[in-house]
Amino acid sequence: MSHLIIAPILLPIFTALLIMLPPIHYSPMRRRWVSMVSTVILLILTVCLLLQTQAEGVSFYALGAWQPPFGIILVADIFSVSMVCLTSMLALGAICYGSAGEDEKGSFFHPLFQFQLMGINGAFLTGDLFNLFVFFEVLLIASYGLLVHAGGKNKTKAAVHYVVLNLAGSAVFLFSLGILYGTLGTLNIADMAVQVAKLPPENLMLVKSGGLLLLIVFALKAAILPLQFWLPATYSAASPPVAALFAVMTKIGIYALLRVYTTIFGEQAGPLAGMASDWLWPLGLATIMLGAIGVLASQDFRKLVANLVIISVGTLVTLVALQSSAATAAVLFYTIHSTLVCGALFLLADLIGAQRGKAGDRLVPGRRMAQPALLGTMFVVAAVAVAGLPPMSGFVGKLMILQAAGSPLQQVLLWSVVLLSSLMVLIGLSRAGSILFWRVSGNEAGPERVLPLQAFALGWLLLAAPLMVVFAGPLTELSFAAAEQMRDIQSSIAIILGDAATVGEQP
Amino acid sequence: MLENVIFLVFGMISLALLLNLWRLLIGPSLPDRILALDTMFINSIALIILYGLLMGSPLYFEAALLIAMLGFVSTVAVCKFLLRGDIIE
Amino acid sequence: MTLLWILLLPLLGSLVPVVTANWRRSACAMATAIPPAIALMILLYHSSAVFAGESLRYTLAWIPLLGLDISIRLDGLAFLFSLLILGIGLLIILYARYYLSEQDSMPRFYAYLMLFMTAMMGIVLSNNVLQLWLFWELTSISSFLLISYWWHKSEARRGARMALTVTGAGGLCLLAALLLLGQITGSYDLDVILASGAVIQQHGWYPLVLVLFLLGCFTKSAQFPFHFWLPNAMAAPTPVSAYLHSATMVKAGIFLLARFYPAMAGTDLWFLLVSITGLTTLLVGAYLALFKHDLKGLLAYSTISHLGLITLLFGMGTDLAAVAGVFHIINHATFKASLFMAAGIIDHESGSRDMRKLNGLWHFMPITATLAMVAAAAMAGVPLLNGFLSKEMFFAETLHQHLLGSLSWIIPVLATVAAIFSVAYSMRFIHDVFFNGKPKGLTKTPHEPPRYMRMPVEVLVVLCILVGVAPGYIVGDLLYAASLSVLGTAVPEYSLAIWHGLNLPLLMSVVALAGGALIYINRKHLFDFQNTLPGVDAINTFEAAMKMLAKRCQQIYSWLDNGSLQRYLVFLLMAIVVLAGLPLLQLDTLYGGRPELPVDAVNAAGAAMLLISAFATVVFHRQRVVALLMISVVGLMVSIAFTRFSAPDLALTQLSVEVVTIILLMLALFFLPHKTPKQSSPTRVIRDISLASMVGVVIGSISYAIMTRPFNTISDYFLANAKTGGGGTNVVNVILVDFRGFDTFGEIAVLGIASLGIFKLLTRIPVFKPSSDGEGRPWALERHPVLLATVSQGLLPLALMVSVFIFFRGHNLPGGGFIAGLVTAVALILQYIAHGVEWVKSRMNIEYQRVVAVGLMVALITGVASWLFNKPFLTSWFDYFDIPLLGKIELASAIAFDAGVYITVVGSTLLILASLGKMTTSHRPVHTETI
Amino acid sequence: MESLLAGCIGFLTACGVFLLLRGRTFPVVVGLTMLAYAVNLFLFSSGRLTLQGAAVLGTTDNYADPLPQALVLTAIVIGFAMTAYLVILAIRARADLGNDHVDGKLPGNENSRKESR
Amino acid sequence: MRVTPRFSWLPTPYRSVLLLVVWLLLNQSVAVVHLFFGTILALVIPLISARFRDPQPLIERPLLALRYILTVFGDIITANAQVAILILGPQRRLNPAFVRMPLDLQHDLPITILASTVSMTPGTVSADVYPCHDTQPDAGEITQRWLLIHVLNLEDEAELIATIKSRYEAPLKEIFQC
Amino acid sequence: MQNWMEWAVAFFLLLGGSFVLIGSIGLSRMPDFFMRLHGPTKATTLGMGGILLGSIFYFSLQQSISVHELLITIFLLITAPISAHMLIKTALHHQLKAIERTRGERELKQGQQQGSPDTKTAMPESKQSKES
Ligand code: NA
Ligand code: NA
Repeated sequence: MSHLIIAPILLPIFTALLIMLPPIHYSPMRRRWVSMVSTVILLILTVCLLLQTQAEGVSFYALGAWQPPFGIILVADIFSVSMVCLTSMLALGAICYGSAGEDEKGSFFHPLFQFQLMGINGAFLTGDLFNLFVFFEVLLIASYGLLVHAGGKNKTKAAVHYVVLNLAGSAVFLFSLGILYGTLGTLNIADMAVQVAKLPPENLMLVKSGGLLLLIVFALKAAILPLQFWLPATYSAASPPVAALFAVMTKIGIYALLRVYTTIFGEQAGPLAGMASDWLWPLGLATIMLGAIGVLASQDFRKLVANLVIISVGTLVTLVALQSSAATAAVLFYTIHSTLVCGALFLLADLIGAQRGKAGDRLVPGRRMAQPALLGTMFVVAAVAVAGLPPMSGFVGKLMILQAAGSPLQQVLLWSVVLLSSLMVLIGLSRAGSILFWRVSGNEAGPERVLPLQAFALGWLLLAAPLMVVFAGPLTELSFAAAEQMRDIQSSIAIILGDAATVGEQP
Repeated sequence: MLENVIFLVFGMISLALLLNLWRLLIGPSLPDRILALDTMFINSIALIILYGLLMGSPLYFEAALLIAMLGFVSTVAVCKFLLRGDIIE
Repeated sequence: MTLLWILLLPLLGSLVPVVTANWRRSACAMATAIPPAIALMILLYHSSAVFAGESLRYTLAWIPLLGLDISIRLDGLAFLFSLLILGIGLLIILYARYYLSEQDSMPRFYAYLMLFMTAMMGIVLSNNVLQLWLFWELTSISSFLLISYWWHKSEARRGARMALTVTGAGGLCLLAALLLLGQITGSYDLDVILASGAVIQQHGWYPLVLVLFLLGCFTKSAQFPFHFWLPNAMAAPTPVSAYLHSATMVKAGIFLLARFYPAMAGTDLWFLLVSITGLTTLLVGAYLALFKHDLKGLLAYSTISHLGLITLLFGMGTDLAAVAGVFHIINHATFKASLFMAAGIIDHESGSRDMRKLNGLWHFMPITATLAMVAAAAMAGVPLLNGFLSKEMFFAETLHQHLLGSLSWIIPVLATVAAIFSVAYSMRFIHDVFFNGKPKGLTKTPHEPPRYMRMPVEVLVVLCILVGVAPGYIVGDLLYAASLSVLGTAVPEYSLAIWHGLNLPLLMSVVALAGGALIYINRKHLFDFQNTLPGVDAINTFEAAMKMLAKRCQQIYSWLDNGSLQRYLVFLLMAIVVLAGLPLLQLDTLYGGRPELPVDAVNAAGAAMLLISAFATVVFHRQRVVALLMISVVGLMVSIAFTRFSAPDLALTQLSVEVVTIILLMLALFFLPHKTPKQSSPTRVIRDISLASMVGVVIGSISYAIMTRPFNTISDYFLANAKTGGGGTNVVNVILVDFRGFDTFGEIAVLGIASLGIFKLLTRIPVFKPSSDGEGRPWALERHPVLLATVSQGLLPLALMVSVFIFFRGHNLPGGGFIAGLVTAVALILQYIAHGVEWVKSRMNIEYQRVVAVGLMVALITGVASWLFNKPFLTSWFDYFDIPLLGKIELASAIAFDAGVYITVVGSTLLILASLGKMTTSHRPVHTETI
Repeated sequence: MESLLAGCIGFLTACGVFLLLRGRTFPVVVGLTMLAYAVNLFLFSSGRLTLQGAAVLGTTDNYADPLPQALVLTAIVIGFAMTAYLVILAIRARADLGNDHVDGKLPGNENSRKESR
Repeated sequence: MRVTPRFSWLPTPYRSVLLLVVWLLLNQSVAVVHLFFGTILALVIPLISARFRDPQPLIERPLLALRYILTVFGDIITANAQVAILILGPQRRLNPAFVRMPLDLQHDLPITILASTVSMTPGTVSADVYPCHDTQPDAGEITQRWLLIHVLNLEDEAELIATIKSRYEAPLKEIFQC
Repeated sequence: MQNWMEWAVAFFLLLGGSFVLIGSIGLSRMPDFFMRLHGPTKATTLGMGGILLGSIFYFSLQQSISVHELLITIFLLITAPISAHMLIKTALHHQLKAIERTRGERELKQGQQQGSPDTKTAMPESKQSKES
């Protein structure tokens, strides 16, 4: 039997443990290399998994050989595996960047990083709602550890908010799990979808409150208005490779939203079908606008990037609310694009800050940079991509988003918000870029240079921006295939629970 | 008969626990409160043993044993805290 | 395929200067010119087909799902624009070679320029509207880079940002328009869209589409009121101005008007919007141009005015007007590009562009002056030059429209007025620069430019004359082909003759020339009048607006986000109340029909104690030690509740975790204040109480509703299979280590990671040791009371024995690795408490983080071991063995897994507690080489 | 009994929430601990209440639902890990920032006043 | 007085026996399996935890120790009866007191046992043993230690001290031979 | 036999319950901390003993022999005095007042020559006297 599905979870934890044990843990170089090599292997494995999934369709891995719905299963469909693949791509960039010296500014960087990968991959792959909680906690606790990496007041301060909010969020998650288990009697996501369809009417509203509590949990993780306030401080305080990795963290919330509200509360759910959309739609639009306002309000570049993350979250949430194949496809494409580009931007912010001396990444005139051409090119590529302008990946994403809008009202709202926010991002980024690169006070450049490993890391992530355009054809096909597959609940249920499981009356 | 006795003893112990809680609430001093808490720990052993009797099941014995062990450690820790501030020094 | 190369070559060309950066300047320029030159040749190769009225097409699938393909269409219009872009582009490359100084990075300039050329070629060659938009935006970006080429100059930065903002905004509007067009027509294919004019114009969205479309065009082509960015873009190097801001980019909007003419034009709305905008722009540009002292400023406003003219022509909606528009595009490109280049030469060789300083240059650079004068005359519409011809056609068309009904005469009158000003500023350009006395305050003596710097101007001026003299011969085919592709159907009869006889348009030209001269001669009065008007500085206004926008955004942001965790939490909690509470309102009754269990006095007493202690925790929360004691009772009562409701494993775990937590909190309290100051205002407290009660009510209600509902669950499977499939009778434990062992795996990972994170947090923490407790009492002197020390030593083996017992029985009875681990850990912590870190460390020197790793590794390896048997991760195995004397013994892989749990728990708990305890000792965590 | 337990859960939640909303780290920790108790009871109760039904095979014929118990066990452990982290973070924040307010700074009028210790 | 154990592989024989008993009690069985594993554990655990043990006097007179335990058990029962009466009776009649008792014992383990015994028996609670090690840099030098006792209802101080000394302290001295 | 055992169970349970209750009554009604301490440390221990014995008899009556409750008793016997000791040390450290008529308290405060650390920190003046 193939254990490829579980590899993205086990390989990182194995690596983490290996790094913590002799003989690896003695030398920083060994720790780095083991971590980097492992991440490369992870990337290869996830790509293999993606190819396999594309070829063979949805498959699942029953842990402990206990068949669903009784045991925990991992589910590989194109969407989830693509997310895992994305994570390992991002991770490779972040870990290479971290290995250029950032990792030695505190203890346990590589183990925590690998644990974080384990949590993220687990969250993407699991087909069990409680197991999702567990993996959420794994990735959260690892992120707590990583957040304070390299120390500093801002990190501690941000961490207190981040941790308390997420602890409260975990409590809500458990409340929700209690409600859903107490009414549906199962934890397997596919089985929940089956049970929701057969729900007696007196339990409907209870399930609804449980389902909507999940919305809060995921909204907090994804940073949707009004639960997004923790994000800018947290992401901008985090150590650069950590912030880069965090770029995928909000996407986990989005992914979970999508998974839960297209599968459990999907079309088969009768009165509960699409119950979250009424909330997600306005909140998503408002989140985009707030992010755009944040971009213009930001006084330093990292905050700006953090707000870009918020915009991407808002966009994705809005798409999730649309509940159509085109929208789901757009979610996947846009997620890949925005994650990699935002990750790169966090790294870039650090390099820019380092070369600008005391001014750092604050948007004030600063020292002349030592390598303005290199950093400037990277900045332009990233900025063009993130603003959704051609010829970088953002514009394909934007096209998909705009084309995904269904009704005229949706079009008017989504288009005006997305386009307006694009303009605000454009203004914000051109302002930031012109201050960072052009408002030079004094002529002396500092001694800081971009290290080869850092340049590689950044290049690796940024390369996505043009490549995703060049290969936009196959990538959009992948996205649409993933969307179709995800929305074809009947088939997935048949594969996971066997053909015997039926999902109520079909609409 | 035995069931009635058990319920009677249940009542006694519940009353004892309430008295402990009373002392815990009114204090007045911290040692008083700690003493009250320690006593509550011990009295809950009795409560759990009685549950075991009532249910005719020995499954609850470990809980009682653990309360005995852990209650002691926590009392000691709190006292140490009040004495030295630094529990582990 | 060759068509694709027309597009690809400039793109490759943008890499050439990067590669050849280290070559000599001329070589670099030459190399850069090669790709566009080849492209131009390919283009010309297709000229015969295009002039014959063919549209050449090439399509390459790219993103079919989005309707975005690489689709090229070379028709007359595209050919015309390509010719301008490539031809003038080549001249600009040559010109820039001399214009740029040694300090300027020429490769960077060329790279941007070629990128821009690619973008323009992309626009004009697109046969797919999404592709068109792609290149459209690319022009904005590349022009941003070009305008800001001298980024050290503030006006360059500002001008570039302004241009980007305005054209970027327009581009987004255009995108919306194009997408809507695609939805209306069902295709993003230009062929399809252009063929669906009727469908589009009858569609309900037509007005919206048109407005968005025109916003895109007008911003790009600097139409009033979006014209302001163009003069400020003049901070760019002059080759850029000549290329982008006269010949190409600003024409992109015009191109679009022409391109979509078949699909969008012909309605009243089109006429109203386009012609009025064009007319206004024409007038405003012409008028303002006169007052600019900066040479390039004058040319910039002149450009605005001429763009308005062309827009007006397309707005009028007649076929002949469209032809005139196309013709003027050609003419304007030639004379304006040459004028800009001439201005650049003047600037380059005299050091100034200020017409108040520049005087009498005729003496210093007669050849350049002659060229400039010819070009300016063309701009003024002097006969025998190309500008005259198209202007005549324009005048004629203004006379032939009746769109404003009885007020239609206004249009020719205003056109004449604009022409008057056009003549006036052209005269100023000639007279004020080349004559009008001697130069004032120039930093260097002007002279003729290098030979090849002037050549591009010469080429263009010759073209102006040739077209002016023999229009039919020179541009006849081109104009016909271009007009054909604009109009789509047949091209109307038009004549390119120089002389049309004495007619009203000629009179208008004469009036314009005379009036222009008159105005220029009396310019002093007009200048004085203009100076009395309040000046609007576009760039400062724009910057101020942007600053204001940023400030407003900051205000909004800080109003929403005050950085207070409490506020964030309030949002979260309100979300709970709303999202979980609202559905409850739709529930008729909470009670679900399941009979309730009876309440007895003992339970009531237990509940009372739970509630009282919880309440007391809140009441005493400012006295932290007391609160801690109170919450211990809560925990105790919860454990007892678990016992009561038949969950012994839970009770055990809850108890042990609680004790460890209490110890942890006690340890922590040493480093925290012992009292919480009173801080919350009464309103805050009331708000919090109400919010808390609401959340409590919602949660409590849901809990009740669930507990009283009948229930089907998958748990029966676990009860049925625990013994047979998992080898244990304690179903909870079998679930933990087998059915849902993966959860447990994640759970111990969490514990392990937490301990690492904690170790990390405690690393290099600034240590402070309070010398007294909260009441100012000094600490007791005795560190390790004898009785405690002695007894704790004796308890250790006892506790170890108990934990071994709990560990092994877990599979069949309450217990298990986790609880056993906590018991061991607590016993060891007791040693720390009773004897101190030094004592323990001298007896047991283990790095706990390694213990954690070993524990997790054991669990991991146990799980992976099932791969050897071709079973999924964590598949359990158990069997019974008959051993002589000892009897039947069960061995199960779950025990190994549980051992991993045990080790991890011991390691993590000790790592957490001991690290914290060690903070006050010399063994505290500091970051070292080995983690 | 169900109503009694539901009431307790609701009340514990309310107390936890109230403490969670306090401005200092320590009460917040206590509040989260309290909330965790409520959560554990809630999750446990989703399997319905059973007396004399410990899920040990062969001891009874009316077993309490074992699955929520296993879930609560996991939740307890995770909750412990998280609480521990938060507690240490609170210490770190106090050390780094000089006060134990959750926002790292004392609100408005308290800025001038020294923290009482 | 003997401090070092007779066999290094069996540092604390009585404790090992106790551990075996505990194991059997825990398992509620004297089956061979449990005896077997109990013995192994009773041997291994003391070896592991031996490091966590400061040198203490060893029991020299096990039978006497057994008798001591029985005495104390009996006393506990009477003590509780007495205390119960005192608690339930009128408080005005109680004469609480702090009593200091000079100790003949010098070593930690016997003192601990004595103090515990005092706490368990009629109306007395051990409050403190002083001077403590921490205040005396060289613990071996302590000549005289005191036991501070709180008495719920003191009738005669001298008699109380004498009783404790004869009933508990003397046997302990005998048991540990110190 | 059965009946006899049942009586024994009932007796021990009642005995234990009463002592537990008495111990807690002592805790709640005694006038000062030191006197409150006596109830819980002693009465409760015996009370627990009683209940545990009752339990032993009960389960022995139900099934095979059940004696593991003894462990808890042993454990409590070992730990209760230590808890009490730590508590009283804390109380002395906190200078809790004993009721007026407590004998020896004055001597406790004055006669610190032997230097009990807790009482010493409680009385700085005695420290001075020692030094002088
Ligand atoms: Na002049
Ligand atoms: Na310490």
